[in-house]
Amino acid sequence: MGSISNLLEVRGVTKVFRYGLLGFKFKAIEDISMVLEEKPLIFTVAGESGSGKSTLAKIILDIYRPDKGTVLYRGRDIYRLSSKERLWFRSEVQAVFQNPYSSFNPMRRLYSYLYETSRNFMKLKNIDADPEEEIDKTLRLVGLTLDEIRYKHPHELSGGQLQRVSIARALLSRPKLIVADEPVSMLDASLRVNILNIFREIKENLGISFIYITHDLSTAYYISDYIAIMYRGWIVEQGPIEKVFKDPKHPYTQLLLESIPEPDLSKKKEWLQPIKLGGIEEKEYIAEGCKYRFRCPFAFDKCRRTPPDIKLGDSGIVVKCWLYEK
Amino acid sequence: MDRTQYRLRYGVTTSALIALLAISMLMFITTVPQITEAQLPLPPGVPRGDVLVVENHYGTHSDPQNFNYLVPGRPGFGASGFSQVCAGFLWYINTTNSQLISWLAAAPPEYSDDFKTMRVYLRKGITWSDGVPFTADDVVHHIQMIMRTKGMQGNTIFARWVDRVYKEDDYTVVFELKEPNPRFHYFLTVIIYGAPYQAITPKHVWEKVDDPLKFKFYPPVCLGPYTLRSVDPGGNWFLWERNEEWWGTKLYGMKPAPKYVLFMHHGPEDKKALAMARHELDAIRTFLPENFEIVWKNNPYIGGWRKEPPFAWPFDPCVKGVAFNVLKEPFNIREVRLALRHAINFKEIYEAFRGPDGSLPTTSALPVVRTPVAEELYYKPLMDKLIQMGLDPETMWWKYDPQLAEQYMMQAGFKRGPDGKWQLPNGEKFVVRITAPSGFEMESQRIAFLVADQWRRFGVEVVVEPVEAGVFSSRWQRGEFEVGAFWPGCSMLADLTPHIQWWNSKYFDPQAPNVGWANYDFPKRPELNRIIDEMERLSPEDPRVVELARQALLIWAEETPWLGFFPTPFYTINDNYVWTNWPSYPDNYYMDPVYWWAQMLFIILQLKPTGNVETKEATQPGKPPVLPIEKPERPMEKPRETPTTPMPGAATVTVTVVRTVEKAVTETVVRTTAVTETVREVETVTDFTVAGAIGVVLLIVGLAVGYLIRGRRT
Amino acid sequence: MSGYPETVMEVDRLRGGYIQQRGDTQVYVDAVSSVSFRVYRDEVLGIAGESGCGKSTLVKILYGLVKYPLIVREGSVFIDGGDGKIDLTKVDDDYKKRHVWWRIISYIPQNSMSVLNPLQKIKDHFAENLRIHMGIDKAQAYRRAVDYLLDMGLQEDVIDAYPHQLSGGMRQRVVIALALLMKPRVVLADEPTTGLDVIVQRGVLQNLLENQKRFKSSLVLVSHDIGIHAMVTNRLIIMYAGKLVEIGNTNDIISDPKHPYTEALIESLPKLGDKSLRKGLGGQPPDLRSPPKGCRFHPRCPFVMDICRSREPPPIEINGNRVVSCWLYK
Amino acid sequence: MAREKARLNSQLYRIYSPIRNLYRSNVKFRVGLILFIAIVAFGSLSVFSPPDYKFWYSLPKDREPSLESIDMLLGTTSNGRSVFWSLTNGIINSLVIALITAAIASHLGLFIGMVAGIRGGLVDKTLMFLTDTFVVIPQLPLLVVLAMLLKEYMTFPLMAMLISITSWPWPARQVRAMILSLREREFISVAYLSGMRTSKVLMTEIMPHVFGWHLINATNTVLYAIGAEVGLAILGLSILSEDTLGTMIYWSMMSFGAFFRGIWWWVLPPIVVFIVLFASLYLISVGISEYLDPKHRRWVG
Amino acid sequence: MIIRYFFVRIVYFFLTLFTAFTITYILIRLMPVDAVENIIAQMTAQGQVYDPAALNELRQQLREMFGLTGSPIEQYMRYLISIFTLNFGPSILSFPTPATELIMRQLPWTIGLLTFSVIISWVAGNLIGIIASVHEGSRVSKILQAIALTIYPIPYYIMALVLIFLFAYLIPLFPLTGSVTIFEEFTIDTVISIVRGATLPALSIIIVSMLGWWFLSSRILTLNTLSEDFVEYAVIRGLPWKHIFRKYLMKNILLPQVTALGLALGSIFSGAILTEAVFAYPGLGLLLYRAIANGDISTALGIVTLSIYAVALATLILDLIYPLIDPRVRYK
Repeated sequence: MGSISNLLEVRGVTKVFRYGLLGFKFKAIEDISMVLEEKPLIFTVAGESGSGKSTLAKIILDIYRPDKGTVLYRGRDIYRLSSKERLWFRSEVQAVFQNPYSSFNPMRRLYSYLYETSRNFMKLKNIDADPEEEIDKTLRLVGLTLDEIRYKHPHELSGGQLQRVSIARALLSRPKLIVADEPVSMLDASLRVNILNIFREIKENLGISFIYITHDLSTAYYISDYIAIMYRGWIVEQGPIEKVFKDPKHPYTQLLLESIPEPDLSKKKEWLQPIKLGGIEEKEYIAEGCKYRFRCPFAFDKCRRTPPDIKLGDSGIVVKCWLYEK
Repeated sequence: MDRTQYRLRYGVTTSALIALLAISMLMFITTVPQITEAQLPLPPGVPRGDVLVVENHYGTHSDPQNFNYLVPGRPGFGASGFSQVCAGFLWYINTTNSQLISWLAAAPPEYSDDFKTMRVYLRKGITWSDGVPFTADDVVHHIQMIMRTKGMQGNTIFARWVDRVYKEDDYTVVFELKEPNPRFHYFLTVIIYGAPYQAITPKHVWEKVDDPLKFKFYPPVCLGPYTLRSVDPGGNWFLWERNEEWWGTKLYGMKPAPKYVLFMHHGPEDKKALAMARHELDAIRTFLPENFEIVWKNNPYIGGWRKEPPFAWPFDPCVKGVAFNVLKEPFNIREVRLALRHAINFKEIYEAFRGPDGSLPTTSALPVVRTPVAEELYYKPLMDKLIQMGLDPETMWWKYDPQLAEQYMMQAGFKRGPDGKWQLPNGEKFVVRITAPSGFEMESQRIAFLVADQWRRFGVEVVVEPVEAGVFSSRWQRGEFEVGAFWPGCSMLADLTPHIQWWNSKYFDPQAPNVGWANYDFPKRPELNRIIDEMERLSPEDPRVVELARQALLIWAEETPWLGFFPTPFYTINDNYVWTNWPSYPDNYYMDPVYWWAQMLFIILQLKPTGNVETKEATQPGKPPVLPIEKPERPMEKPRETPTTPMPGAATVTVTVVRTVEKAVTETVVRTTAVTETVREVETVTDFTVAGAIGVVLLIVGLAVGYLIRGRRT
Repeated sequence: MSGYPETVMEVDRLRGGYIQQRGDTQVYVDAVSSVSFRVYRDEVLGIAGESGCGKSTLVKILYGLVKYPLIVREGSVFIDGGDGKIDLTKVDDDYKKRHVWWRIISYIPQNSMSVLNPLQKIKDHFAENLRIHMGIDKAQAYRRAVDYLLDMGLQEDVIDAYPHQLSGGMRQRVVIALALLMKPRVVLADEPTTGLDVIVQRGVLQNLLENQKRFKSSLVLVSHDIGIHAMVTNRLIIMYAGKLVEIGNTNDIISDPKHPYTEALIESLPKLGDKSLRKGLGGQPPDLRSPPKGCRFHPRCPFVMDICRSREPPPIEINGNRVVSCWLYK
Repeated sequence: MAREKARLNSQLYRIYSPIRNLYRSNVKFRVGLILFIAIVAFGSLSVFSPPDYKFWYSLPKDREPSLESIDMLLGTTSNGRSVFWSLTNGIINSLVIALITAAIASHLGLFIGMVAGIRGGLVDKTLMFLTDTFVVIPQLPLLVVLAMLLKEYMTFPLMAMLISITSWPWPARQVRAMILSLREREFISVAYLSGMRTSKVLMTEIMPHVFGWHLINATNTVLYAIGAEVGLAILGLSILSEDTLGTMIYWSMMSFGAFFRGIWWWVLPPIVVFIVLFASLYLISVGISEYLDPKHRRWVG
Repeated sequence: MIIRYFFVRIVYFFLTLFTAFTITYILIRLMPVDAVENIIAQMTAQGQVYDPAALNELRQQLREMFGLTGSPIEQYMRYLISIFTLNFGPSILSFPTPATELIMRQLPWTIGLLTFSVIISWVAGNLIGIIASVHEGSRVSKILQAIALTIYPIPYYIMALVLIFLFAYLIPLFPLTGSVTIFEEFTIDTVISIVRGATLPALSIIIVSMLGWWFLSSRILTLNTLSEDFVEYAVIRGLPWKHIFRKYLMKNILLPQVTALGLALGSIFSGAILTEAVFAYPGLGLLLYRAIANGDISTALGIVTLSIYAVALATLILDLIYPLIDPRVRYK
C-alpha cells in the first residue's frame, strides 16, 4: 500500500501494445513512476505524439490496464476496486479530452451528459441538491450558463464552448483530480488561454489537482507546477517546472525547449540553427539501450547497450540519462 | 481536365474489346456447319441421320466409365443404353401381348414336375462382341459368381433359391432349386426394364477378376447389336456404335438402322422438351404434360402411344395415390381411412390430370391397374361388392360423400372443433402430414397437393412436405411418415400372387416396415395370410389363384390401407423427323413405347430412317426381330413347359384390349402387328366365350409379366 | 531585401467562397472577401489566422484549384509565368495542368499523411512527375528522382520506402521535396507542420526555408501559429473572417501589432518563462453565412466604435508596406 | 439573430425525426422508400385474399390476365390458381422470411461482434474463431444440408433462422472492427467517467453509432434472405405449399415449365417484384449510408 | 517476426479447418437419408420377394462394404484420418469407385468453368464499374447502374433459361448441353466444342456477377478512392488524368477487389449447383447436391472437405501474401 498522503502514485507502469493481427509487441510506456502529492497542483506530462503520454493518461483513468506495475489512488490500487469503489474512484478522478467534438456523442444533448454525471455521483456522495442548480453553478464556473446549452447538441457549439462544457462535466462529480489530455490543442490560439485560465482558477479556488497532458511546452509552463517529459514511452526528465525549464538536464528536454516557436524575435536566430531529425520511429521503440541515442549528440557507447537508470538530480529533478551518472 | 478525352480513348479501347468479342462470337457461328448436327457429341463427319438420340433419364453419371451394374446401389442401368443395346438377356416379355421372347435362350424353360429343376437351352452361334462364343459356361459362371459374391445384385435371390447350377452341355444349363418355385424363370426374364443380374456376363472377362464388386467392366463386352464407342467424361452421354459383326445379323438377318445410338442427358425436363422440339432428341422416357405441350406446339413430327392425340400411354403399371402409415395413430383406425377416402372429390383430381391433348388417366380404385384384362378379371366380378362398399360406378372410384365421411369420423371418436376443423378424440387438432416427392415424381407431388386441398375442404388440417428422393426413400423404407404420396400399387400380371405376396405377415420386418410394397403387418386379418399362403403354393395358371386374389382384394378394399387413383398418363414421346416406324397404338403396335426398358432393343431393331436429314451409314432395318424356337430334340422325363409359352389366340386378347380401350372403333377391322411368330391379321372377335377361356390362361401369362414392374424408377 | 522587390504574384480584390446546399436553397458562404496583396520574389510570406478565417480557401484559390462548391466571385490572381502574367482565375484546368501547376506554382497540402499514393514508393512519385512534366524516359526519370532526393538530404531507405513507412516529419519533407521538384517560382504551403511535434516542425520548416533560399523562390506559408511566423516569415498577413486585417513585415507586426485582433492574438500566447495572467479573446468567430455588418471583428473588439458597427473599414496604409484594416487608424 | 436561428434549427432537428430528414434530403432514399412502400402496399392486398385462394384448380388454368375479376387480374396458373393472390401473399411471405432473417442475423452478428469487441480477450478470440469457422464453410451447401435436415419442421421462422446461420459471420466481423475503433473514441471514456454502467454505455453511446450501419446491414440481409429463399425454392427446399417469391418461381418454372410454355404472367411477376424490391432496398441502403456519411458512400454487402 | 506470424496463422488455419470439418461432418451425418435403406428399397422395387432375415443380412453386408459400421466416434475418427489422406472411401452412389476419383473427375470441369467465369466477370465488372463511376452522373453511368440493379437480383437459374432460350433455341449458336464433346482425338475441334459448350453456362454466371456484384462493389470503391486526398493531390500535382486513373485509381481499387477475387476463387470448389443443373454441366455442385440428397456420405464429405480446404486456403494465402501486394500491411 502506498502512502495515504499521496493523492496519486504511479508505480513502475508498463503497457505493451500489439501491432497488427498477431505478434509484434512494443512497449507504449515502460516502467513509469510518478507521484502526485495531496495538494492542489498541476502536473504536466509533456512529449511528442507517440511518446506514450496519452496511454499514461488512460492508464491513470482506468481505461487501459497496465501489463506491469500499478496505480495507487490515495493508497488504493485502482485496478482492485469493488464496483462501488470504482464508482467512487470515477468521481474522484475525472478527465477532459483533446477533441471536444468527439468527447460527446453527437446524437445526444449536452445537458443529458451533465445531468447524468451529476445524478450518478450526487447519489454516491450523498449530496442533496437540485441537479439543475448544481449544473448551472458549475457551468458558471467555466463561463457558461445552463440556459445557453440546455437544448444544444454538440455540433451547435464552438470548440471552446464545448471544452468548457467538458470541464464542467468533469467538475460535476466534485473530483480531486482531473486528467486533461491535450485539452487545448484543438482550440484557436486566442481561446486557448481562456481555458488554461479556467484550470488555474479551478486549481486555486476548488483545490483540484490536474494532470495536464500536452505537447505544447509554453502552455505547460503557463499553468503547471511540475513536469514530466516523455520520450518513446519513457519519462526522461521530471521535476518542478521552473527548474526543468531553466536548467534542462536531459539532451531531449534541451532540444525540445529550444524548438518551441514563439512570437519572440530574439529567439529566431537560435531556432534556425539546423537540427538533425530522427529516422524511422519503429526502430526507436524496440531499440536496446537508450531510446534517444539515435538523435542524441552526446551518445556514447554505454547508451547503445544499456538503458539508463533513473537518476535523481539535485533539487528533486529526475533524469534518465547516462550523462548524469555519478 | 482531360477526362473527356480520356473517356474517348477508353471508349475506343472498350469498343475494340466489344468488337473482338463480337468477332469471336461470329467465329463460333461460322464453325457451326449444320445447326442440329453440331449440337450433338458425334464423331467428326457423322450426320444427324445416322444417329438415334435417346434420353438418358438418370442424368449426369458420376462415374460413366463403370459398366458393372452388379454392384449394389448402382443406378442408371436403363439410362446409359447398356441394358437396351449391349446387354444380353435370356428372355424378354412383350408387354403388349405377354409373349415370352426367347432371346439368348433357344426356347422357354423346362421345369420338372415338382418345380424343383429348371432346364435352359441356349442358342447356338451367338458370339460376344469380342468374338468369343457365348455358351452355357457364361451362364453358369454368371449365376455362380452372383451366388458367391455377398452384396452383389441378385445375390439374395439366387442364394435363396438356387441349390446348384451346372451345364449339361455347351448349350444347356440346369438349375436345381432349393424349394419348388413355378415362377423361378421370372428372375432371369426381362419383364419390364430388366434387373442388372439378368444380363449375362462374359465368363472370359469376369473369371480373371479378383473382386467382381470392384471391377468396372469398361469397355463393356456386349451381346447386343451395338458396342460402346465413346462416353462423356462428364457423364452426360453414351455413344454406341453398330456392331456390324453382330450375331443377330449373321444368323437371323436382323440389323438396326441407326449407325449410332446416343443416350444423352440434356438437363431439366424443359430443356429436353426444347431439344425434342429441335429434333435433337428422338425418344424420351416421359414428359410432364406441360413440357409435353412445349414439344407438341413446336414439333409437328411427334408421336406417342398413338400417332395422334391423345398421345399418353394410359397403362403405366403403377397406380399412383396416397398411402396411410397404418402403424401410426390415427391412421391405424379403419374409419379414419375410410372417412378420408370419401372426403375426396375424385372428379377434381381426375380432371387435373387431363392432358393438354386430351389424354386421360385410367381410374383404378383397387391396387391393380384397370387394364382391359384386369377389368375383366377383377373389377367386373367384384363390382357389386365394391359398390356396396362405396364405389361410385360413374367415376369408377369411391364416391364423394362428405356426410358418410363425417359419420366415419364420428365413429372413430373425432369431433369438429369450434373452428370447424377436426379434432382427435383426445381433443388435439387433427393434422395430416403428407410426405411427397420433391424434384422427382412430379405427378405424385401434384397428387399430394390436390389431396391436401380436398381434405382441407373437409376440415382437416393438412401439411404437405415434399422431400428429396433419398430422404423420401429412406423415410418410406423406415415407415417414418404419416401419409405418403407415391405409387402404392403396381400390377401387370393377371396372377396377382407376386403383388400381394407382401401383404403376408411373414414378410413383415419391424425394422423396415416398408410400406412401398405394403410390407406391413397389416391388415391383421389371419384369413389374408391364409389366402396368400395358398396362392404361393399354386401354379400360376390355376384358376383358383384369380379367385383367391379377388378375396384378397376385397379384404383390401374393406381396409383401404391406401388410396390408389390411377396410373398417371405417360407422355413417352418420340420424334418421327429423323426416325420413324415407332410402335404406336393401334396401327403399328408391337411393343410398348417405353424407352428406358430393355425391350427398347426391339424398337431400335425396327426403326426406319425417314430421309428428312442427311444420312451416311444408316441403313434400312433388317429382318424383324423374330427368333425361332430352337429347342434340341431330346427326350425329357415328363417335360413340363412353363405357362408362359405362347399359345394360339394371343392376338385375341390383343383385340380385346383394342375393343375395350377404343370403343369408337369396336366394329371396325383393326390391323395389329404382333411381334411374335404368330403374326397375323385378326378381325373383331365376337365369340367372347372362346376368347375368354383362352384369354384367362393367356392373361395369367401376360399379367405375370407385370410382376416385376413395380420398380418403375430407380 | 534590396531595391524594389520583384512581384511574382498579385492578388487583386479577390472574393470567393462556397456554395452550400441547405434543403432546396443554396447559401453562399463568403470565405475570402476582397483580399488584395502581392507576393514578391525570394520572400516568405506568412498568412496567419484562426480556424475558419479563410486562409486555406485563399491558398486554394491562389493555386487555381477552384472546384465546385468553391467559386470565385470577383477579383483576379495574376502570376508571373516568366513570359507574361497569367490570371489563374480565368484560365482553364487543362492549361493550368500543362503550364502552370508544379512548374510555376506548387502546393504543399496540410495533411501529408494521406496525399501520397500508398501503393507507390516515394521515388515513383518523383519519377512520374519528372516523366510527365519533362517528358523524359522512365529510367532517366528514376535516376534523376533519386539524385534529386539525395540532393534534398533524404536517405536512400526513405527514397525506396512506401509512404506509410515514413514518420510524419519525413513524409512532410518528402512532400516538400516533391513541391520543389520543378523549381517553381511560388510555393504555397498550407499548414505544412500541423500535427507535427515541435522538434520535427522545426526541422521541416528549416528544410523548407533552406530550399526557398536555394531556389530563390517565393514561399507562401499558411499557419495559425504566430510563433512559426515569427521564426520563419518575412512578411505576414493576418486574416480574420475572410478579411485581410493586417499586412506588413513580420517583425513589425509581432513587435507592434496595430489591429486589435492581431494584438489580441499575440497577447493571448503564453510565453516560456512568463507565468503572468494572460487574457484571451472573448466570443466566437462569426458565422460566414451571415457575417456581421461593418467590421467583421466588431462584436469581439475591445475598442469598438459606432462606425465599426455600420461600415466596413478600408485598407489603410501605414508607413510603407504596412496595411491595416481598422477604423482606429483612419 | 444567428443564435436564435441556430436555436430554432436545433428545435427543428429534434422535432423532425431523422428518417424524415433523410427522406427530405436524399433522393435515393426517397425513391427507394416509395417503391418499397408500394410493394408492401401491394402485398398487403393479400389480407383480402379469398379463403380458398390456395386451392388448386379452383379457377380455370392458364388464363391470360384479364379485367373480368380480381382473381383474373394477373391471370391464372397452370394449377388453376390466381396469380394475383399468389403474388400478394408471396410478397408478404417473402418479406416475413426476410424480415425475420434480418432481425435474427443482423442482431446475431451485432451481438456477437459487440460482445467480442467489448469483452476482448478470450471471449473475443473464441467468438472470432467461431466466426472464421463459419466463414470457411461453403454457404449454399450448408444451407442445403440444413434445409433438408429440418424440412420436416420447416416454417417461415425456421427458414429465416437457417438463412441467418449463413449470414451472420461477416456482419459480426464488421461490428467487431467498428466497436474496436469506437472503443478508442473519447466519448466512450467520457460516458464511463460520467458514471454510466457498461450496459448503458452500450445502449446510449455505442448503439447510436452502430445503428446506421446496422440499418444498412439489415437492409442488405433482407435482400440476401429473399435471394436465399428463392435459391432454396429452386432446389425445392422452400415451403412449397406456401406462396413466396421463391415458390412461385419453383411452381411456374421448375414444376410447370411456364417459361418455355410462354405463361409469362406467371413467370414475370415474382421476378419483377424481386427486382423492384431489390432496387428499392438497395436505394434505401445507399441513401442511408450517404446520409450518414456523405463522403464515403459505402455499401456494405 | 515473419516466421512467428506464419506459424501462428497456420496453426489458426488448422484449428478453423478442424472445427469447420467437424460441424459439417455432424450435419451431414444427421441427414435423414440412409443410403443402405435406399438401395434395399431399390432392390425390392425390382420386384423380388425377400425374407426379412435375408434383408437384414444384406443390410449388414452393405454397411460393411460402405464403411458405415462402427460407433459414431469410430466413424468420426475415420473421417478425421481421411481429411489428411484425402481418401474418403468408396462412393456409395457409384460404388466401388472411390469418392476422390469421382471428385477428381468433375473437378476440371468445375474449375475450368468457374475460374474462367469468375475471372472474366471480375475483370469486366471492375472495368465497367470503375469507368462508369469515374463518370458518375453521366447518362451511361446511370444506365449501367440501372442495368446492374435489374440484373443483380435475377437468379442464375432464370438467367440461364433466358440465355438457353435465346442462344440455344431461337438462335442456335450454342449447344443445349454444357459438356458436349467427343474425346477420341484431341483436336482444335475438341477445344472449340468444349468452349462452345461452356459458353452459355459461363455467360449466365458472368452476366449476373459481372453486372451485379463486381460492378456494384467496384463502383463504391471507385467513389471512395476518388474522394481520397492522394487522388486530389495527384490532380494538384498536374498529373494527367490517364496517369491518375492507372496508377492511383485502378491500383487502389483493384487491391481490395483482389481479396474478393481470391475468396471467390476459393469458393468455386463447392460448384454452382443451379447452373450445372440447368446446363447438365458436369460439376461438383450438382454432384454434391446429389450426394447429399442420396446419402452418399463419402462423396458429400469429400466435396465439402475440399471446398472448406479451398476457402480456408484462399484466406490463408491472402493473409500471407497480402503484405506483398499491399505495402501498407506488414507481417507484424
